[in-house]
Amino acid sequence: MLRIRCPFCGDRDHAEFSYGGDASVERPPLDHDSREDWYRYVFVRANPKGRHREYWQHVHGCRSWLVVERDTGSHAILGVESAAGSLEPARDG
Amino acid sequence: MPRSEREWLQSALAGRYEPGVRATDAAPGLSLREIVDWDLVQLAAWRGRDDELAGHIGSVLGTARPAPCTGVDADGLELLAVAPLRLWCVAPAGDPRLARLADSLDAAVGCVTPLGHSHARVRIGGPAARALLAQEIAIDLDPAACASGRIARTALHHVPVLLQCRDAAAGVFDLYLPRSFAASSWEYLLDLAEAHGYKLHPRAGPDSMA
Amino acid sequence: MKYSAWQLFRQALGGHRGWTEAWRKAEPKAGYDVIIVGGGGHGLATAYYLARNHGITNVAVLERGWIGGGNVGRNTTIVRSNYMIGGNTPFYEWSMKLWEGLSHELNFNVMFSQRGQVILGHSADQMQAHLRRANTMRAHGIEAEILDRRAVQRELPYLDYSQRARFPIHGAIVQRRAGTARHDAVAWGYARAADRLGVDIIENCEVQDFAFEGGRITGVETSRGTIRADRVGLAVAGHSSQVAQRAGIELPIESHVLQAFVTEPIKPLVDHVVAFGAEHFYISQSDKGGLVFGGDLDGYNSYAQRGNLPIVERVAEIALALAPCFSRLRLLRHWGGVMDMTMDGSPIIDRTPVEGLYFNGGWCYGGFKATPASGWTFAHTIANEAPHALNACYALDRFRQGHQIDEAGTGPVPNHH
Amino acid sequence: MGEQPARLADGGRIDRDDRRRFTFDGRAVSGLGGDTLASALLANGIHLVGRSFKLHRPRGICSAGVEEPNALLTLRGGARREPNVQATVAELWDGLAVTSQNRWPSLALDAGAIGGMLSRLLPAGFYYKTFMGPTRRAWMLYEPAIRRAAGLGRATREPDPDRYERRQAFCDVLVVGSGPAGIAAALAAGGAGARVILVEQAARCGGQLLAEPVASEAESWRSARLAELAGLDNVQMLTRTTAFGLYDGNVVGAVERAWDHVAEPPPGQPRERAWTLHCGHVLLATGATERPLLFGDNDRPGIMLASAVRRYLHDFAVLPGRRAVVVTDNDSAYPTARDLARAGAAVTLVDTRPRAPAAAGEALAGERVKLLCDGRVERVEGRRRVRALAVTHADGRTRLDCDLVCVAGGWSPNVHLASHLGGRPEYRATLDAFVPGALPAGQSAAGALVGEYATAAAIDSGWRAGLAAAGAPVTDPPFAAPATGALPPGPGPAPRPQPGGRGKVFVDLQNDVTAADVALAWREGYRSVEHLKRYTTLGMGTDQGRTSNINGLALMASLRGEDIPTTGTTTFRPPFTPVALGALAGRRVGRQFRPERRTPMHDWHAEQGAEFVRAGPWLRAWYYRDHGADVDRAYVAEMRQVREGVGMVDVSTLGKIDVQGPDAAEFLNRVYVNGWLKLPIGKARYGVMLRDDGFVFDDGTTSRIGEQQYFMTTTTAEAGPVMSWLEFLLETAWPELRVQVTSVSDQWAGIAVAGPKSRRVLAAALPGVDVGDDSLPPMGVRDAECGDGLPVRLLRVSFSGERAYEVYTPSGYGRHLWERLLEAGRPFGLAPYGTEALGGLRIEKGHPAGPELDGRTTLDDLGLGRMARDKPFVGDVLRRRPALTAGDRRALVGLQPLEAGEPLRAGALVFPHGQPNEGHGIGHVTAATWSPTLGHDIALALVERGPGRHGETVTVASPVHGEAVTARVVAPVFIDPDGERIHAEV
Repeated sequence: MLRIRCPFCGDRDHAEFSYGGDASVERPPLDHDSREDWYRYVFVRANPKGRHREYWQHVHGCRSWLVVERDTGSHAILGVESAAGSLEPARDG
Repeated sequence: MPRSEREWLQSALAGRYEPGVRATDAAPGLSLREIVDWDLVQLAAWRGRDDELAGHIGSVLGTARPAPCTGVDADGLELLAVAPLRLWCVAPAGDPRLARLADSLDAAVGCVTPLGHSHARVRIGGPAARALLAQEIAIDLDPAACASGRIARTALHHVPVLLQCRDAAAGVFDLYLPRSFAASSWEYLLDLAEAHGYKLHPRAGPDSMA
Repeated sequence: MKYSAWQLFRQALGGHRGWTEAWRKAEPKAGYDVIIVGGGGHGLATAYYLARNHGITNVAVLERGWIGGGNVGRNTTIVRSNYMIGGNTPFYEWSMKLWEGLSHELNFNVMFSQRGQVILGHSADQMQAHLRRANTMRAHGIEAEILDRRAVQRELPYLDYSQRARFPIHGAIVQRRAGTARHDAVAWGYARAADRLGVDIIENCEVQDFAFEGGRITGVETSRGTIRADRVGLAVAGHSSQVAQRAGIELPIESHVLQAFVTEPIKPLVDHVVAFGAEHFYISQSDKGGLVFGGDLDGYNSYAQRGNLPIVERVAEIALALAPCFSRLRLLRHWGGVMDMTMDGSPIIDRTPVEGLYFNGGWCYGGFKATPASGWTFAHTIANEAPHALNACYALDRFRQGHQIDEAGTGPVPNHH
Repeated sequence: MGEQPARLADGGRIDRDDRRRFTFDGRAVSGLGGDTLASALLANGIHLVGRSFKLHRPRGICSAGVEEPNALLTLRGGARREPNVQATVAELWDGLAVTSQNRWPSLALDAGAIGGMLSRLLPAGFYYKTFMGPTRRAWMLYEPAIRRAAGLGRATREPDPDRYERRQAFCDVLVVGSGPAGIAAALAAGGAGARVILVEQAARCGGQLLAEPVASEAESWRSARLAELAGLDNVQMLTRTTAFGLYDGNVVGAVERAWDHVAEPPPGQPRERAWTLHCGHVLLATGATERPLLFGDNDRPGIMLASAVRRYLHDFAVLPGRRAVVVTDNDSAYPTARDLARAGAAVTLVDTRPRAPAAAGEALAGERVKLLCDGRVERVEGRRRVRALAVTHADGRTRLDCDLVCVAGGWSPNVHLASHLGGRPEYRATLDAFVPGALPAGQSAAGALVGEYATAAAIDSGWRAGLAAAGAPVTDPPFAAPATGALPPGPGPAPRPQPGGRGKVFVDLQNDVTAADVALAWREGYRSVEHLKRYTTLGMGTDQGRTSNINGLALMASLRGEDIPTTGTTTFRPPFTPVALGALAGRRVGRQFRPERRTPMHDWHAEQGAEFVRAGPWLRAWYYRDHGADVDRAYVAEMRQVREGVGMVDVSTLGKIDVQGPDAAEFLNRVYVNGWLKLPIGKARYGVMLRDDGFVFDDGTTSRIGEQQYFMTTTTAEAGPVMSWLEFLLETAWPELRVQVTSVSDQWAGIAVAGPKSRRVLAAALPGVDVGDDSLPPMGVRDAECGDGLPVRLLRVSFSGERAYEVYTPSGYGRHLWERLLEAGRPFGLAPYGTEALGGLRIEKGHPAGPELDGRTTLDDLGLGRMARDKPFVGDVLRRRPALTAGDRRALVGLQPLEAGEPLRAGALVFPHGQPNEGHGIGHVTAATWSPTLGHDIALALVERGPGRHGETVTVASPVHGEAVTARVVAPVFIDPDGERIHAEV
């Protein structure tokens, strides 16, 4: 059971979040016209065994999108920050 | 609110609400009540403008912005910090301050979204209140971890709800249920409540105790 | 040594001391014509068909641990060919045809049980989708039936037909030839049959790197030394990204964990493979008597061969929504397998940008049922340095071109397939 | 036989005043309160309780706990029937009905035993080598018989009448196990102020202490410490609760058998409760399990684990046999021999070691126990109950008459939970056993689990671990450890006695795996531990091989000529002991399986006889029974009503999103394919969104309400995903945009009023609201308030192609507005319609919907390509990939049969006319309906090069129905192609 510390809501249960996939791939600017770059962004994954930066949305909580750093081998959560950046730091639930 | 509106208004729990006692022994462990005659508007600031929003709140209500996941009560009008950049203002229906908060918000700071019809609100008290909630909600409700005034948006059997701890000592909580799910979630809560026995009180306004 | 009832009888007289190794414990040679990396079902099947169909017998299968230790030994053993989208339908039907002769082909009883798969429908819309699937199968000469609610109740009386059902059963699509097989036996059967054709099966031999010469692969570096090879085929689903990376190949794949569940053994209760229609869930009963079932992925990248409680609970909820009489049955074990999840839910069997290096992976949920056809077509692709007609659609480059084979229609989100 | 002949006159933790009757295979017997089913059976002298899985050998009770491999029984009956219950775990209640399993016609004479006689033909894995002929489908002939033979007990086919619950709990320290170590740990952590939960799977706390006499120092220690625990209000004790799994985040799954020890739970109370325990620290004190010895016919009833026998003596006051032989390879069985003798049994102790160590010897000082050293079991006599044992020993060979054999082969710590998270147990040679390997932060282990077998040592390790877990400074225990009659296994293990003697040597009793099977697996090359397990099924039983794993491993290790750690160990999987699916599901069963979404007008639909259809979580009115006996009659009437007069439909399920901000227009312009910068206030526009990969995601109408406020609608199905997608873009891709999006789906009720009379209905229903075409032209939007104050939002949009309006009002007023419209509409013949008619109407107009937006279609496929503007928008780049722009893609067309009577159905396939209907064809029908306007079936289809085929004839086939209809490809707009009817009024 993953427990994710939402920067706004605090320590919350797995069931409140939805997974958003790899956060390390950089989204090209909207007007960036390279099909190859968009292809790589949408389809190609490093899929590391170990540290993985990934998106989660606190969909049943404050609905913030978060960037979670998690070990894909042990499931240990190493860090959580808000995707938009501008929130106050993680606080206790 | 005007008489006509009362007649038009229909609770999401209509047809599923029969006050009375359901308990095997004399002492029901739960006291349940639907809270009615209240209104809700959401104030949201553009990113980076939340301090101005706080200022706006202060100027209208003379209260400071609540810390994340808490609520403050400005004599009857509750401000709930439900999400980054967002506040829910909950007050008895017709409280003029809601309109003032909404109308006087500078469009350069943020925006207003009326949400008064989007939830049903139920109050849960009694010795078994925490036990009932703990059947579904994975949040530590121990008074040490969840003090009076604390709020949490969380999940109740797949449904996003807002849980508010009104009185940690007495163990009284409010649940805001999304309107379209409310009837179903209510039926589910009553089913869970059977294990504890409950008294369902007649509907009443926000200031009524459980 | 040929397996048969007679052989069993003869060996019994000798106290079963005469049985020989199912496959040799081969030592790596200096080099091979073809090396298959990965001693799972697909790798072993590929080696077998290389020898059987293409006469290429100087082949080694290199397995990091013990053969059959990956998903072939962890899955819920369902075999079906009820696919709807172009490319999938003929491929999985060819696999089904191979399954139907597999025990004979391998002289190893893989217990392929064609007990039929029933996929329920819970709304008019869903029954329309089932109808398109059934019609597509029929038009490919694959038997398929549509059952109405009454017919389903006649065949599966223990499901929930009561008023309390949250998702009432409207009907079902049925493939009678679908069923289950004994998963370990598939790996062991292919290993034994390949071994008899001269293939070296080398366990406890981990491939750590690849050797190249002028952009062409020349061999592999293993925990047991360097081994030369003209061609190398990767069949390491679950860890494809990890292995391919060492050959400098990027993949449209994420690794996700899928859990499987088994109850205590009981006398026969579930006679088909049954799939719930309102959420992802499938169940059958093993010959030993346990109900074997599974549901959704845990839903986040993982290389841990274990799952978490939310899926355990969800799967139990669905089991009871399907059949309330399962409630008092006890869960005996649950475990996880690591899936290659591709961006369209379909596999990849193709050459790679590296000359002499071939890739087979991205099996998502579909790996077990595909084992024979996967081995058959991958062997063809390696032997002829070009794909077989059946796997041409499973090209590595299809995403760049837009040829997604998206049976679920959920787009490039691996954990939604 | 008298009542409970094997019950001792005194002692035990049973209630002698509480006599409980039960039946075993119909035979009426009795036990006492506090008995397990096993202790009650033994009290009645019953050892033979079952037949083995494969060979149908007679089997007895072997243990006193969850490690029991043999005594699996069926409890209760009817809907509450439960197979495979361990007699050693089940508590006895008055009126319990128990039946044995896997035998026919009776336990005493079992036809299946014939299979046992053929056992030479049934070695491990025999089924892989035969059953392959005569035909390719031969297995289908053999399988049914094999399935019937396998499978232990029979399950009920009736729904479970009992309730189950889930419960979340949080604690600083969870202690698993209430033996000496667990009790000390809980006291230490609780005393230090931590929030502690202590779980014990049995009904009584104490673990190994329960094997001590009731009149003993150990017992007084136990009761004193438990009293202290009960006095700490920060310590919660859960008995009958099994921690079944350790999961990520230090979450422990536990199941409490709250009311499973009575015939039926009290009203409202759950039979079982599944706990999700969120723990700061998990302290494992799960103890150890005794191992049996390997010798010929070691499975005979009457052969029991020595520690279990001592437990039966002292916890249940049951003497399982009067002539006992204790066979051991270590010290821990000596107390059993001593206590059996004290209880009046004639006892011989056979020690496999050359001589008994001093400590052990002392235990027997002054007792009438015959001691034979350097002993080996040669032969076991007796089938349904052990009768005699032939042993060789230092002084020769002896035949020992007996009715009870206690075996002691050392101990295996219960490392299961410690390895659920993948941690490999590590072998400790001094213990000849596996103990937990390095545990992650937040987890620790104590007591016998880490090899501290002596009571005092266990207590000490538990105390220290408890303090550490609570983060308190480590001190010595405030209480002295009690002297007990127990003995640790002793200094180092003796060399394992090699299996010998005549008869089958059983390693795994439940799965009938013998030493010969292990040797066969080795011979055939199944030598890795996992291959051994899978090939022989060793340790795959419901007992998870608690008593067999190490013995099997040791055999394989010696065959491989390696030590045990090199040979390895298999991984332990949750659950620790089997868990009822019902407990895991809790109350999420039946109608409560998933929550339902209902519109504000739901109850009205129900009252007016609507049939409902499920759309995801939503319940929607499908059609109204008043309009026709079945859906096909009703929807046609409802469609006609809309085309000819006026109808209304509940569209509250549409996703509604409030989009506000100075950059709202720019935001919409990026997420939709079409242009949004110039949309004036008071106007609505149809928009389509793509996914990043260029396929169509969703569509809907979005209106500009104010300077920087928009009202977006989405499809019912994609409302949630669209909302999350917009939030994702705003928070990760374009945080600079000043935009806020809020779901208002539940804030607004929505009603579509459609038909040539719709405007007049609105005018009548909404007094004081100008609904004239000047103020509300097509695609016009207005917020208004009726004269009586009812707020409404009006959109002039049409899905049906008729003059139509969407009327929104705050959802609390939804039913009122619905009834008000109905009332005002009565003179105009207004009638409600359901989703089936809604679908039919849109097919007649060729509007793409769910079946076409299937996640595989592009803008061009849907004929919407012209909407795309020359500006950057989401999905624009990848939609230009070759395969998405290829000319042969399937695109939207209409189909109509050449013969008016012929049926078209969704799910049919489209083939070129006059060619065989084989393969995927050139397309498929996505939606079909009877068109009352045209008087025949019409359909929408996705067909290769569709637009280029208008006028072509094709075959529309549904092989499942044996149908092949000749149809003409037409434009996907069947009525009013010029769109004049949206102005029409009558």
